[in-house]
Amino acid sequence: MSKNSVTEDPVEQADLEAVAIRFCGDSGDGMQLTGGQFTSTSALMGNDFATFADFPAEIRAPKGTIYGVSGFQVQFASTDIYTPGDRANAMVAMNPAGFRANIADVEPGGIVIVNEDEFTKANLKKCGYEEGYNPLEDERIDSKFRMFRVAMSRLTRESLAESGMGAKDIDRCRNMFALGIVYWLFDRPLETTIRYLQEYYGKQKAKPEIASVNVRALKAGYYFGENAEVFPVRYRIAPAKLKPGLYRRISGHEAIVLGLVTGVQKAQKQLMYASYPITPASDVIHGLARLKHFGVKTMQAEDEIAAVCAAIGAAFAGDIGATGTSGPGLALKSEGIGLAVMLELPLIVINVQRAGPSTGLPTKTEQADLLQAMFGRPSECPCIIVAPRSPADCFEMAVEAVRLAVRYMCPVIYLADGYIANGAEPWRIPDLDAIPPITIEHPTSATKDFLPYARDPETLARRWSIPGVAGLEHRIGSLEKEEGTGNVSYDPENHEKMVRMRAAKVQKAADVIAPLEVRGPSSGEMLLLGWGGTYGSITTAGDRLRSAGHDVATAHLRHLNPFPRNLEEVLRSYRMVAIPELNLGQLLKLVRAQFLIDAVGINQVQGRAFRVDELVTRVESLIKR
Amino acid sequence: MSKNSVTEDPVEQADLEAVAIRFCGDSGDGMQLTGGQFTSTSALMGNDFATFADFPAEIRAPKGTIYGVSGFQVQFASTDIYTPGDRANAMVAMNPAGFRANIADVEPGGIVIVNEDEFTKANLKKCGYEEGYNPLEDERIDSKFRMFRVAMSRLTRESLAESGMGAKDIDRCRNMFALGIVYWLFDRPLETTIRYLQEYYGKQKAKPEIASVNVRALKAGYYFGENAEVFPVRYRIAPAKLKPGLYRRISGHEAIVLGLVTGVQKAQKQLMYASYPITPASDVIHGLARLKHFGVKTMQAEDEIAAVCAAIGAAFAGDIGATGTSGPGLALKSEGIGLAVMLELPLIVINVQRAGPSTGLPTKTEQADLLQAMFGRPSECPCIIVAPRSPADCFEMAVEAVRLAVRYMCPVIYLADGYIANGAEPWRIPDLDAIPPITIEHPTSATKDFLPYARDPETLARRWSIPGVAGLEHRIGSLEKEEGTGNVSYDPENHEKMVRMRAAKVQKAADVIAPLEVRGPSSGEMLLLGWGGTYGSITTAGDRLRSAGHDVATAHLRHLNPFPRNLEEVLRSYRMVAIPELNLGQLLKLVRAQFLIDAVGINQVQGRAFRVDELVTRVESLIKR
Amino acid sequence: MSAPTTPLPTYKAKDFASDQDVRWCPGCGDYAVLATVRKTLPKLNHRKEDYVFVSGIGCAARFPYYVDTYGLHSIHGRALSVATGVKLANPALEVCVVCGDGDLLSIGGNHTIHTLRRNVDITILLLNNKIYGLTKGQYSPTSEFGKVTKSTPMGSLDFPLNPLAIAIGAGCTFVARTIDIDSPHLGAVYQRGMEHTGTAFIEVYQNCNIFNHQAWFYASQKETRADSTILVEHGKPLIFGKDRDKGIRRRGGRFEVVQLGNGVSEDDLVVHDETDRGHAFTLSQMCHPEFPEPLGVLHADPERPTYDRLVHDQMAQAIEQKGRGSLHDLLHDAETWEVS
Amino acid sequence: MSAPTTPLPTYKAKDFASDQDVRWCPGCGDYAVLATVRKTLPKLNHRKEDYVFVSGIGCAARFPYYVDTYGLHSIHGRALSVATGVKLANPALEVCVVCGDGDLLSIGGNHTIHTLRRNVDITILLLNNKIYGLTKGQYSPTSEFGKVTKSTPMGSLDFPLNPLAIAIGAGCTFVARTIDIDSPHLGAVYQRGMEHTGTAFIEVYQNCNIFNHQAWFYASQKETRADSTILVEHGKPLIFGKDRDKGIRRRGGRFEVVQLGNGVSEDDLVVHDETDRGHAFTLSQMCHPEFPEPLGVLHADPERPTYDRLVHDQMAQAIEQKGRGSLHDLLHDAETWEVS
Ligand SMILES: Cc1ncc(C[n+]2csc(CCOP(=O)(O)OP(=O)(O)O)c2C)c(N)n1
Ligand SMILES: Cc1ncc(C[n+]2csc(CCOP(=O)(O)OP(=O)(O)O)c2C)c(N)n1
Ligand code: SF4
Ligand code: SF4
Ligand SMILES: [Mg+2]
Ligand SMILES: [Mg+2]
Repeated sequence: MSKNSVTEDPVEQADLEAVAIRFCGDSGDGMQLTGGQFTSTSALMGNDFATFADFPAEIRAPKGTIYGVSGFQVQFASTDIYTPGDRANAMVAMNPAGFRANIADVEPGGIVIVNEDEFTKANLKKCGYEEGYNPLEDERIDSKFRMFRVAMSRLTRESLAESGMGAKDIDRCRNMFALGIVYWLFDRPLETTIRYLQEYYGKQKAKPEIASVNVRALKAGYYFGENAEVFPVRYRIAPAKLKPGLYRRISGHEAIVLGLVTGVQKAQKQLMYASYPITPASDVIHGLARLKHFGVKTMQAEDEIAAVCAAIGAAFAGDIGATGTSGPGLALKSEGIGLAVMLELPLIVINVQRAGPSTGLPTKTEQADLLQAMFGRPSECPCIIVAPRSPADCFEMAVEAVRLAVRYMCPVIYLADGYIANGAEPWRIPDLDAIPPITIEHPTSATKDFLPYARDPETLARRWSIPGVAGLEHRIGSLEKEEGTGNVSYDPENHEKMVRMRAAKVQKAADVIAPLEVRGPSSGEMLLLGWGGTYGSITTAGDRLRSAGHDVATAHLRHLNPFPRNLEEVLRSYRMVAIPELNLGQLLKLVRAQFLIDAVGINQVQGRAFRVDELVTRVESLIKR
Repeated sequence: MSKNSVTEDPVEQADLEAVAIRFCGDSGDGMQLTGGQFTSTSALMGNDFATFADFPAEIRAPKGTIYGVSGFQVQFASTDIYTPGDRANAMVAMNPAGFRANIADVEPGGIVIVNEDEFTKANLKKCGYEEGYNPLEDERIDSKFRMFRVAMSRLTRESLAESGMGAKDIDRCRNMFALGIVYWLFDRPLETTIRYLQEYYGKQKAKPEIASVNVRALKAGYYFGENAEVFPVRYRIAPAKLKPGLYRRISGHEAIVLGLVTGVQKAQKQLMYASYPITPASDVIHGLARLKHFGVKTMQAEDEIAAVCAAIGAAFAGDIGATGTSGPGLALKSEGIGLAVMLELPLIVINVQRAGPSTGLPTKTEQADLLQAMFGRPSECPCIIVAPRSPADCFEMAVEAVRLAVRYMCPVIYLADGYIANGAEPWRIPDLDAIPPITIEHPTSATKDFLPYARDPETLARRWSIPGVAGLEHRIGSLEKEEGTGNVSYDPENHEKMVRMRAAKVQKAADVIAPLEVRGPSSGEMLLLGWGGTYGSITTAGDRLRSAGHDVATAHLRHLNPFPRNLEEVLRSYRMVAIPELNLGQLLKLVRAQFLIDAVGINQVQGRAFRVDELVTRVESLIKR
Repeated sequence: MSAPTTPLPTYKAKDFASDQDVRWCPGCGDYAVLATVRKTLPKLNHRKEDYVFVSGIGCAARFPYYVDTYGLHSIHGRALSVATGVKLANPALEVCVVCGDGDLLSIGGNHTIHTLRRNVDITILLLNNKIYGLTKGQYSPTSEFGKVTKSTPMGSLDFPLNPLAIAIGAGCTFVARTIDIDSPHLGAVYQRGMEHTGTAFIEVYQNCNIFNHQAWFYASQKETRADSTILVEHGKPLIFGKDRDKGIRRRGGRFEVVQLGNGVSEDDLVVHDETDRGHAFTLSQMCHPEFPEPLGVLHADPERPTYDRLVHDQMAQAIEQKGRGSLHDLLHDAETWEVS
Repeated sequence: MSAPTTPLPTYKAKDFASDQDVRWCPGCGDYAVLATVRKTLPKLNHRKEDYVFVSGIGCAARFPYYVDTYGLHSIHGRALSVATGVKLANPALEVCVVCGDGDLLSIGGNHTIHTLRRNVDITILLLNNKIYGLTKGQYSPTSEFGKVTKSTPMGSLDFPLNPLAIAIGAGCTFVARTIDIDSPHLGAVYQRGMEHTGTAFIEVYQNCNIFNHQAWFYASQKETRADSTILVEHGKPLIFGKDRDKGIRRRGGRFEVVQLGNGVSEDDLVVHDETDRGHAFTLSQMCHPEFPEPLGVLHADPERPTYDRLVHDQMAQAIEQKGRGSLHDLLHDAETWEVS
């Protein structure tokens, strides 16, 4: 029990395994910060967690409107969890727009805490409620949820009346008041957040007075929970039994950044990351730009084409060249990626998938760029494709991308998505020494009989010869090359040989790819095969289906091209293979074409992750068939 | 017998069914013209024919080098033929480089006529023969082919000595001398070429003296054949029994141009064709640019992206918007095509495939852009895909592309390739009245309850509303749209609905697509399934296999997305399906994924068409397995 | 198009307001531009249904949704190509492109210079806030050197592009600059741009209230405005300052700021000449804080024919020369032979 | 890179000839440029292995294959982006980009303006033949208005881009022009360009012997050359003509051609000032036949730091401020908790 708890608990205590709580309000209400703080505190209490942030597409849409709503969901638990939760068990709504946009996602019987001061006529109208209707007066709402109406605006103002701050600044503290209530409700300590407020406002922004009012609002909320006796129950979520080690919270974006830097340092190289801003990939360049002291160069290029081509130029000259983007940007990079395939230079292409087609729903998630990554270039133009499966996994797969790119001298396309890039989870900080070095041997002036397109028989890769080395001067280019010399060649047989060689080289990467692991029975009724960001939903659904007595296993691909060598064997061990994807069936096509297995798709294209319960239902209906 | 034949034939006469003759020499030797003339003459004699032009990648590589060699092959026949022939039955080589680059393609026992004057030491060296070696003195060559060494340079000079022309101009007539010989050898009249020379040099270029020396050289060659008694046999190829009608020769490029214009006129529209030059697609804009009096606008854009976007803008404003390119350019257009998918505007994208990846072998053929056309865009972004199967078929499929684009309000990708675009064959000029009109009804001010994204239940297409109509003002854009209103919508269910709707709409096109036709037995041992430019090779191979007693049928797809509705039924009627493609198995992947049929690929990626004999061998080896 | 006989209706600003809620941030300069455009359209001699607003992607690029005419919100950087296509299909349409600095000068830079050189008859509003708004605050090609943003925490390292210099360099026939907060000036410049035959390129200093709030303070705030900007008018000397006591004088090929009085009179000042492209270029090089920045029409050349007109003229000429094309003849335009 | 201690070898032109056959058409101006480049490289202070030639696609873009240094023949229009990447990876490399007018100004136009504004330390040879050579003769962005080509049988309808005006407009720090047939001039300009710290943009009038044979006759043929071109040199008056009897005088903001004598003396002429960007722009506007066309260095500003240098300086500064990054610390740079 935290030392902030000043009196004995007068209320009932309930122990829970997992709770998903959603904070929502206007973009200006600081919901991302609030949710982030709740997560940090829960992390430090030893809970497992997973988060999901839902940004509006508008920068700052008019206050109080539906499209200005910002949301943050965190699930925290005393067991292993893999998703931020389908439905929220609790919700905090700072305004009617937040309430309206999110109430459908709260489970029946869930806790709903609202800032009742904001449910004014004007605000109700702004978010589109019919004139005269107020959900806080709606009986159906009352009977469906456990509603708590708190005058957060007034209470915050009152508790900070003496602070000497202006009304605007005071109003900005309402989110901390709300957070205080929630901390009390779920029995969390206030220290982490107090420390954060003092560090951020007090030191970084040099505004200690802002720090202090925020802390006071936070405490006021907490004490309100304790004293007001509005909440009949208080909940406890014990620490999770995670694998021992030192943990931190990490978002997918952060993990990509750290993974790239780690891979590059393991290769004793510098990173040149060129990118053009695009949601949701921009956070990668934002993160890397802060790491110049790690030998990281970042270039904000004039467009995606310039970015990929600059990365290729950097690779030619000896850097690890990388570029990052989202869907429409990947389309623009396709010609450049083809150049890297022909030049046989290492290149890393991060693609944080978002909902399309075209501009589509740019802030929403989807995993529909797999076939573009496989085939979106003229002619036979193979790349290695990897896909991280969770926020923390973004780290490992980024290291893997660097490793594969330099080992096979070819582009590696890295398919993250908005859901895991913006999500966060606990991350056991890896032992750096346990990550094997990435060895690169550039030819030197002492290299005998150097030929630019001679191949290593084991990897089929050519050697990475970089400018500045006397005696190895040579030219490479985008026309078909002669095996060995790399000279331009129009010879028909040579062309076929090179086309097949480039394809074989990419397939060779299967030599060093971890075999696919199965969770659940190693053979039987049904396998759920997933890839990328759906890992959390599919794994949880699989676990739940097994608990419900179904003979269902799950397996998750992190390598899409080439596939792990044991994939076919795994698939053939089940009577039925279902492939849940946030697209119309892209991995499905690849699997069916390659193995002629009558796999079926479970598809959803709604700009959001699968809900575990929906997945469970859909799988059950397949089993019944 | 032609009236140019001045004496009685003193030589043997042989009747042949089909002959493939190849003209080759330096880029400056006028081989394309020579081959073209031979083709025209054969066409007028009623032969069926098919041609293939082989250009050097260099504009004008140094004279006499291998990479400066230009070649033209024509097969002409008294029966239906579908390819320019695998190997040449006869070859005319104007210089040693031409000889060296092409001799391997001449069938053993074939006729080889060389300009022996050019086989000098210096020239032999230029094309890379070892010092001291002259193929004309090589016994193995002599025993393998029927060699005819003609002093063409000297004879041309002698026969034009009195013309008063300079040496350079005279030397330029050597190709006509060679053509004269060949005309004699294959018993063809000179009129067509004489008429052409007089028209082109005499009238268009206003150089009657050039016309006259060329005519004289042509006749000199003919008389040489007749008098010199070097040729022991003379060949006759009777007219082919083509379907009655009026015929002309047409190349694929010409047919695309005529087809687009016809489609657009049938739709009572103007064409706006925007394109950026690229080999081998440039001839489409070259052809269309001459047709401004047909209401055709052409725009040479600054790049491929501008071109596709200008075409989209034109479509929005009511033109038929079209753009054309080759592989690398298609990659650049992908984002723009995605925009058209979202806007649901008609758009035609001509892609004349060439050998890749990257710049690859730009003057060589390939059919490896199918998967790019299918999947080369972010997210779920379906387009209709059609592929003409022969030079003449380029016409019909271009009309079809216009029809489908406006009917389904979506992009149509048209996959031609360098082989058929540069090839030519006889074309029965269609009866224009027999081509059904393409009806378009733009909403007008009188349209009731107009909604930009309301759909026709039959086609699932929205209506094409164009600016300038009072009362229908509306906005469309690249963000996801609300069904009906077309307003921006972030609603998850609406998104899924629209994604599936766009996919369903494209599949709807199968309603109006001709069913797949089979040549040969309608069920049995093996089906060869092809698509696009391989029609000639596959059809001929199928015919030959059947003559050899094999139970083999052929079918050729001209619609790749959606497939004709009867495709599955056709496929399942054979024990084995083999899919010959000039790629590593792209249609193969689509067929396997969709139908789970264990089709096998017959693949070749050498920048050239299949040889019929190779195809036959490969099919036979599959049957034996 | 509506029949030419019906008289032009009299429009009000609100006739150009669409039914969509405007979704920019509070205080965004785009609101002011939108209001002025809606106010100006009724003054122009076109029917509502003949306008087409085209944009790329960005905050500014949401513009077309808010104007009740035809509109196309395309993809990032490509608005000018789309607009060119619209004009080629139907030159009678009145096309206006509204985009941000990233849209037109970063990813779309190539289409900008090529559209300008072609002189397509459209009007371009470049809403320059010197930042990427929609993607939440990275520096743009017009951001000042050393700009600290999310993607450049230690300061940006590329020198800004000067939009006017690029436009003039590309041979644009109408180059102007104005500012969001000065509605009368913005309206007048916009009207002239719309009336110009050829590409009108108008840079608008636009305040991004969220990510680059103070960028234009020197040009927008009462205290600094008169000294930091100069209104250029054809045929008038270059005078500026709160007290109109400063001017621009030519020294050799260069411009310098001079204080009027003390022997320096208006006659010594450079007289603005819209028709002189070199002069316009030198004007474009006047940058804060060394110089006041020019507002108004820097260059106008109404003589040059437009691309869309030329394309249509060439079609007409082709018809005149060869007659309207007959499909039948075209299909038969080769050696033919009869098979029976 | 080779150890800094070894002395620089003495190179000859042939040391820079690769083993590949040169495959341009007979009479192509590219041969002359290649010969001059091979001749000039030995005069520069760099090791052979430190040169990187980068190109796009086109006839001109075959250039790297023929120079025995490191080379990268990339894709159409993207050479400058590739070159920027090379310099960011290793600023010690000496990078030269050789491309055609289509490559750099049509599809690659955007990268051109952005590379120039960044001032990446590379040298650009724009081999301008006013035509698309490799794709067999379509008009290019520098082709004159009305150009009859395969894609424009009735004449092209877009106005040409002026490469120098674009370069100056984009803020390039070294802008020059020369011509293939004048090897000494070309060599000298190329050498200055290579020695310039920053982006050197050099337009070379290059003869495409096959598709645009006479395009540069006025500037290359003995009879017309002296009257159609003017050699500009810093600090010298603008004089030209076979008899050096004509000059350029300033009138207001504009330039005019004057005949020397009859009261007009050298002192009345404009003196070339490389440092004045406005002046350089006005020079760039001098076009045949109204004006002689300037050859030489129009503008040079050696002061501005280069992008690649700034990027590396910023890395050094970061290390100075924060110390060389420790991966361990970075991974732990967040609130952590122990699970046991
Ligand atoms: C191909 C592509 N690349 C990147 C993006 C992401 N993106 C959207 S708007 C924008 C720039 C916005 O800046 P600006 O054009 O100046 O407009 P503003 O928002 O400032 O009005 C970017 C980079 C995109 N939508 N598409
Ligand atoms: C993406 C792409 N588009 C088009 C082409 C075709 N292409 C090759 S070179 C070229 C232009 C050549 O002109 P220029 O750059 O002036 O060089 P030149 O041949 O005249 O030296 C074009 C359009 C291509 N290779 N790639
Ligand atoms: S982010 Fe800036 S430009 Fe975009 S709407 Fe907000 S204030 Fe306007
Ligand atoms: S086409 Fe022109 S530019 Fe190209 S190699 Fe030949 S002469 Fe030179
Ligand atoms: Mg902006
Ligand atoms: Mg050129």
